[in-house]
Amino acid sequence: MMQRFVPAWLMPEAASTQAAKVDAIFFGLTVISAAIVLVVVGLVVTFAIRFRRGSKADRGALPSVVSREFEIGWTAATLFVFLFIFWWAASAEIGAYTPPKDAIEIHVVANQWMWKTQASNGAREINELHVPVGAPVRLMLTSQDVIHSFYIPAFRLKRDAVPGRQTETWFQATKTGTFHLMCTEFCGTDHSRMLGRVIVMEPQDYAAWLSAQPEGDDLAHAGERLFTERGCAGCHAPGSTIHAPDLAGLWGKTIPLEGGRTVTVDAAYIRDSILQPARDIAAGYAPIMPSYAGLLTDGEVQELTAYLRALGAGPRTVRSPGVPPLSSRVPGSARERSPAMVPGAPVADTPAPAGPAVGP
Amino acid sequence: MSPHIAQSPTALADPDELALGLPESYLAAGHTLGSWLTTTDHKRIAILYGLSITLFFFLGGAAATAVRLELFTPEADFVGSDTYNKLFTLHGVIMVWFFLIPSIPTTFGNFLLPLMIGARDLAFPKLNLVSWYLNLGGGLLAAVAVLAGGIDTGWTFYVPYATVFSDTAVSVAVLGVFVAGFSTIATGVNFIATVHLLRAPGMTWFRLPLFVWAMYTTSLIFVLATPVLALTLLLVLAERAFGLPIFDPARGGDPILFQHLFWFYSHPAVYIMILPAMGVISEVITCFSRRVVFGYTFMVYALVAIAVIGFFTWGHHMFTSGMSPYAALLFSFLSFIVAVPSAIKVFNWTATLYRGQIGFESPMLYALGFLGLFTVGGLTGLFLASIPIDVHVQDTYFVVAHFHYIMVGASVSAYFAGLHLWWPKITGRMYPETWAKFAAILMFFGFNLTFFPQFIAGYLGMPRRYHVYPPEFQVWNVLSSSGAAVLAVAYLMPLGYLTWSVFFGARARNDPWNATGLEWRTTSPPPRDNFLGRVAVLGPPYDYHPAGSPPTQDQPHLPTQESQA
Amino acid sequence: MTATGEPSPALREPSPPLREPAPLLRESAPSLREPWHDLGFAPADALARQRAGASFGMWIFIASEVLFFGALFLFYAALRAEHPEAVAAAARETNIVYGTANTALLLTSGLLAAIAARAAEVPALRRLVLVCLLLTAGLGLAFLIVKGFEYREDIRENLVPGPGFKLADRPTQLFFGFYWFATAVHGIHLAIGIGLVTRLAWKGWRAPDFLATSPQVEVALLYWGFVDMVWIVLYPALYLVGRAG
Amino acid sequence: MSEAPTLRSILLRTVPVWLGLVALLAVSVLLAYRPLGPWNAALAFGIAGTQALLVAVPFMRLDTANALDRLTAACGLFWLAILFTLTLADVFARLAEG
Ligand code: HEA
Ligand code: HEA
Ligand code: HEC
Ligand code: CUA
Ligand SMILES: [Cu+2]
Repeated sequence: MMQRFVPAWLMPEAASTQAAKVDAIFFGLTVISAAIVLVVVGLVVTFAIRFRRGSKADRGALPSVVSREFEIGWTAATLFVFLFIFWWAASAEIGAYTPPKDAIEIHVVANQWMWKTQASNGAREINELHVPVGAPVRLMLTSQDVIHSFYIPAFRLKRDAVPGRQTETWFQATKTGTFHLMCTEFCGTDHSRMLGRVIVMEPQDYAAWLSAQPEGDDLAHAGERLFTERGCAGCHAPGSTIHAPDLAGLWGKTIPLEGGRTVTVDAAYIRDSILQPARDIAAGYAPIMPSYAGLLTDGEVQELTAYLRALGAGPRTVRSPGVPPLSSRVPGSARERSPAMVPGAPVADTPAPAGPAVGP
Repeated sequence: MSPHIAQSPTALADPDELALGLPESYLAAGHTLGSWLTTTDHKRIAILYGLSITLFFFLGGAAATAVRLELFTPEADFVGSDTYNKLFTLHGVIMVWFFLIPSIPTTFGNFLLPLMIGARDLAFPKLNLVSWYLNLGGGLLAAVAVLAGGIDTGWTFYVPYATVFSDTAVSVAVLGVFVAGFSTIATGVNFIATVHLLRAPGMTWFRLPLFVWAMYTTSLIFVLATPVLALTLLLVLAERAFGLPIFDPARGGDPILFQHLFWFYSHPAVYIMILPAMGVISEVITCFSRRVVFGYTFMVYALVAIAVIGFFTWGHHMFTSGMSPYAALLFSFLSFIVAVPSAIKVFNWTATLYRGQIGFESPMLYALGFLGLFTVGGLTGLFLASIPIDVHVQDTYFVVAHFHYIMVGASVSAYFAGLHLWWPKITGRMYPETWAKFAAILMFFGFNLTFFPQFIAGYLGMPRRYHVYPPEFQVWNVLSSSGAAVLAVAYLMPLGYLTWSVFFGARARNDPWNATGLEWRTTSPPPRDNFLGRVAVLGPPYDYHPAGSPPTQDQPHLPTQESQA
Repeated sequence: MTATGEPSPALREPSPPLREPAPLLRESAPSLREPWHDLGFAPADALARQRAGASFGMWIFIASEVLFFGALFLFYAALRAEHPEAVAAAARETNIVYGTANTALLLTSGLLAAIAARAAEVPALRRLVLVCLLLTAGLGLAFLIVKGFEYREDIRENLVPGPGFKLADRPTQLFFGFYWFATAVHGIHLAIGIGLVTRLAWKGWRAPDFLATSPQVEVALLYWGFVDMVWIVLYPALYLVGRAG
Repeated sequence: MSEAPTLRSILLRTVPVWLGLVALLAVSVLLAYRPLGPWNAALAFGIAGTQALLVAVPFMRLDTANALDRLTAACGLFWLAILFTLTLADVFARLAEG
């Protein structure tokens, strides 16, 4: 509908199911507002000219009943219009809250100043997101430092990534192509360069792209580093003097716990073991493992989990870190691929560490 | 004088009719710097505020100029990222807390509130002076923060960025805003007590000029919203300067809670910025259309309703923050409700023009501009209150355009309208009307050129607080930056001709606009004690024409004629 | 007023006898201050109005302070909703003996302040007022001293958030963030109150009719009452959580 | 403000209130050690509210204050209620979502 009335350069590209709805409401509101502005400005200008000082217009007094009727009239009319707009907008919104059950799940972790995405099928990307057209995609966002906001204008989609919490939203792309991904919550120096792109592909292309992805490598590498850095290795390494379980090969096993219960080792269990070790004690061990709650970010827990998973899943050796820095298989060098829309923007693949600052 | 004055609804001698031997004006009561810095005269304090506010306006404006200069091209070619971030933060912080929030209340409010209700001064004159010093102290702290390297958090100080990550002078700036906050609380206490207890005999609640009502309702917000901001800023300070865990999510804190606390203040604060403007506009429109304001009682109820309901809507700034969807719907609904009284006001102003004797002196030009710009700004507020649209345009230039339409297009225009309307009363001098008209028209066009393109850029998806931006948005930014240049000229003009008029302007009559209202029933400038004799009020305000008869042909005396007289 | 808001002669009040522009009454009642001296009332009425003005002003300020501390308690409420166990565990670490003693001190000072405020209206009770004021301030001071001891103990026990904090669970530190912040802010308010009350006592001692005429007495004691109330609510928030079980 | 108060009348109007305040304090300490589940918090703050009321009404003389002062105090509480209700509505809704 809009295309008929509004020139293309005045409308942002619309590439999701939600975009069409938003545009419809926006268009409707614009029409209503334009009408109101016309009425108000029209009346003001007419009165100003007709009743300009010294003009011959009739200036008889107003009948004294007029005022109250008018007031009630236009109050009611305005209220009615407002309620209508609210209802219209709210109903579109309510429909958009719950994602369909079969949605592809994608975890988004934001940090200063890059986006890391990981699909439930393992594909990890930086500042990029590949999705198939026509399939609902559910995003679970979090941040490792400050608040960021995940914004894809073409999808009319925005959701803040809040540290310490997980927020959710979803979309369904309706067009293939490459679209802007931007950060819209002020997050520091390179806020305006925290950009990326969303690549919407035909389902078969997407499948091909996906199968070319190495699985979860980067994450596991980072986790491996953390494992020594944070002192896990001190207890869990095979040669450690402390009596703690060897974690290699643990993933997916069912292990006995103190008190007779058993548990299957999955991401949730590992997360609990790290953050609340006192809860489930592995049978035969003392509850000496310290809690890492607050010491590890969500992203780091994810990385450790990936590492432990890699230890358990494949061969026992993990490839040494640093080989493929980016998991994306899009042609071109990193500079061409990354936030290429902004001239002169650095490629934020290796952002400067942004530690907590001590300010004046 | 005219028969009109004889019907004036006050039992107060018109100074024009008095013999000579008028008491000296408040300006003449002491010329030393000390006599200004220790004054408890509300009129002098208003002048003090006027000076500091002008300073801050141009400081904020200079930062805006730098921002617009940088955004002329998509690349970073003028300042670096960190500098840019500091520039818009400085712009927002200064403009909001040190210019617009105190602007009308502390200048015209201070000067006129006692005059309009027939009092000798505000209820607590010393507190009033303290309040100015607090304001100045806060401003100086903010200035120190700028000298100490600036602040880069945005005017919203969102955590954890502001508490844990930013390495700029946030603590000092926050302290500055905190101190300035107490200044406005003091002003609010003073205004409320004054309106309740110092009205002249016969000045009933429903005879108060709408400007006084606007001051009263604004003060309610001052008193009830500002403390929440004060506490929130203290919490930020505690976390940042003393390392206490408060909002830091790494230690279990809740950054969304900060946003609730911040917006509980800052949404009502936007009504602090618009209610006084509405008061000024009501005075100007009746005066220059020579008509009693249409629907006076509804105008009063609307002011009160905006002030009260305005407290219920703050969550509309947090639609995308991960707030619960049910809360979001509730806040969206309440945001629509608060717009209804604004609509009442717009329609009533329009109806006041009907069958008037409309003159186009500069205050009226600003007021007419206000009507259009406020309507556009307010209606785009409704776009933002609709959740699906807000999800798209939140933190884009659409929002920037929305609030500049209201804060600059409407509120700053109203400030200039009031400045021109009451300039003769405050200084005793007339300003050059032709220049003033030209500046008003230039401001209107410069304004629209600056900010209308931002609506489009915003809907196309240009995020705010962006130092560099995708090149497809450049055309809109070029338009906007050129508009800003025009706007800068338009704002510099009054600075010039108003200063000129203080020294060289024609002497003003006591009631140059032939307006009603007690403030015109005294000399220009008024004496220290405000009135010559005791005030009693006999009738309702805006007595521009006897009931049942058309507006008198009585027209404002054109200032240009005055200068010859 | 008619519906259009236009004045109609019929509705105008019968004009009161026009008062002569009288010379200002500034000298007539010395304790009347600037804007209150010329309201056209008899000096006694004007004085009463000035008094009413002062306490009204104070009540407005108190309403403002209610929101100030209200926001603080909101922070607490959210904290407790989000981390109930951590709050209970942390609150167990506060020293209930000091806390309860302090509450009793402040409640008693509130009694003395209330007596002083009432007695101040009776010139004959001037001595009583002075004694009550001094005791009020003294109890306030005692509160601060006890608080000082409590702080010392808290610091010894590593209850200052940061590295080496006594409890392991992270959000317990949030509770102590609140503890230090809230007690410090309340302490500052109390110190201001002590200053105000001491000043009253001093002035009342120097100028015999000060206490009976000045609106400052009422104002300062209202403020004292409010600071009292803040502590009354802080007390269960800080000391009574997690004591059972 | 009516008849000039005497020492006796003053003490009669204040000391019982103080006794009540101290008694409530004792009760709230005792109750805090009793495991009552969620009632602990409710009782503790209920008692605190009563105590605050006792300070505000007889001590700060809201009972004899003029209507304006009472209205002002009520306004403070009303706006506090807005702040709490709407914020906690969101906080609890978020907690419920998990
Ligand atoms: C003076 C300042 C001021 C005023 C008065 C307003 C008034 C309004 N504002 Fe605005 N607003 C701001 C200043 C202001 N705002 C600022 C500074 C921000 C950004 C802060 C930041 O993030 O930095 C902001 C942001 C902002 C947002 C959040 C945007 C976002 O960040 O995502 C929202 C959302 O709902 C909003 C809504 C409204 C509404 C509904 C009104 C209403 O009160 C408007 C009511 C007026 C009218 C509606 C017009 C007149 C009516 C008629 C002519 C009637 C006829 C109409 C009909 C019959 C339909 N504003
Ligand atoms: C009262 C409030 C107020 C006022 C009056 C203004 C006035 C103006 N604002 Fe402001 N603005 C805000 C409040 C206000 N703004 C707020 C709250 C923000 C958000 C900040 C944030 O994100 O945190 C904002 C953000 C903001 C942005 C977005 C920045 C970004 O997100 O990256 C822009 C961009 O165009 C802008 C432009 C302007 C312009 C061109 C004016 C013009 O109207 C200004 C006109 C005045 C002048 C031009 C002064 C003339 C004088 C001179 C030029 C003298 C110069 C002197 C020397 C250099 C010595 N403003
Ligand atoms: C002080 C020694 C110590 C350190 C340091 C330590 N652990 Fe442990 N960990 C233990 C012990 C002992 C157990 C077994 C008892 C239990 O389940 O709590 C254990 C159990 C676990 C388990 C559950 C294994 C099972 O078999 O149930 C996981 C997963 C784990 N640790 C991961 C980590 C990670 C990741 C780190 C570092 C971030 C770490 N640990 C640091 C001592 C330690
Ligand atoms: Cu990330 Cu802005
Ligand atoms: Cu708002």
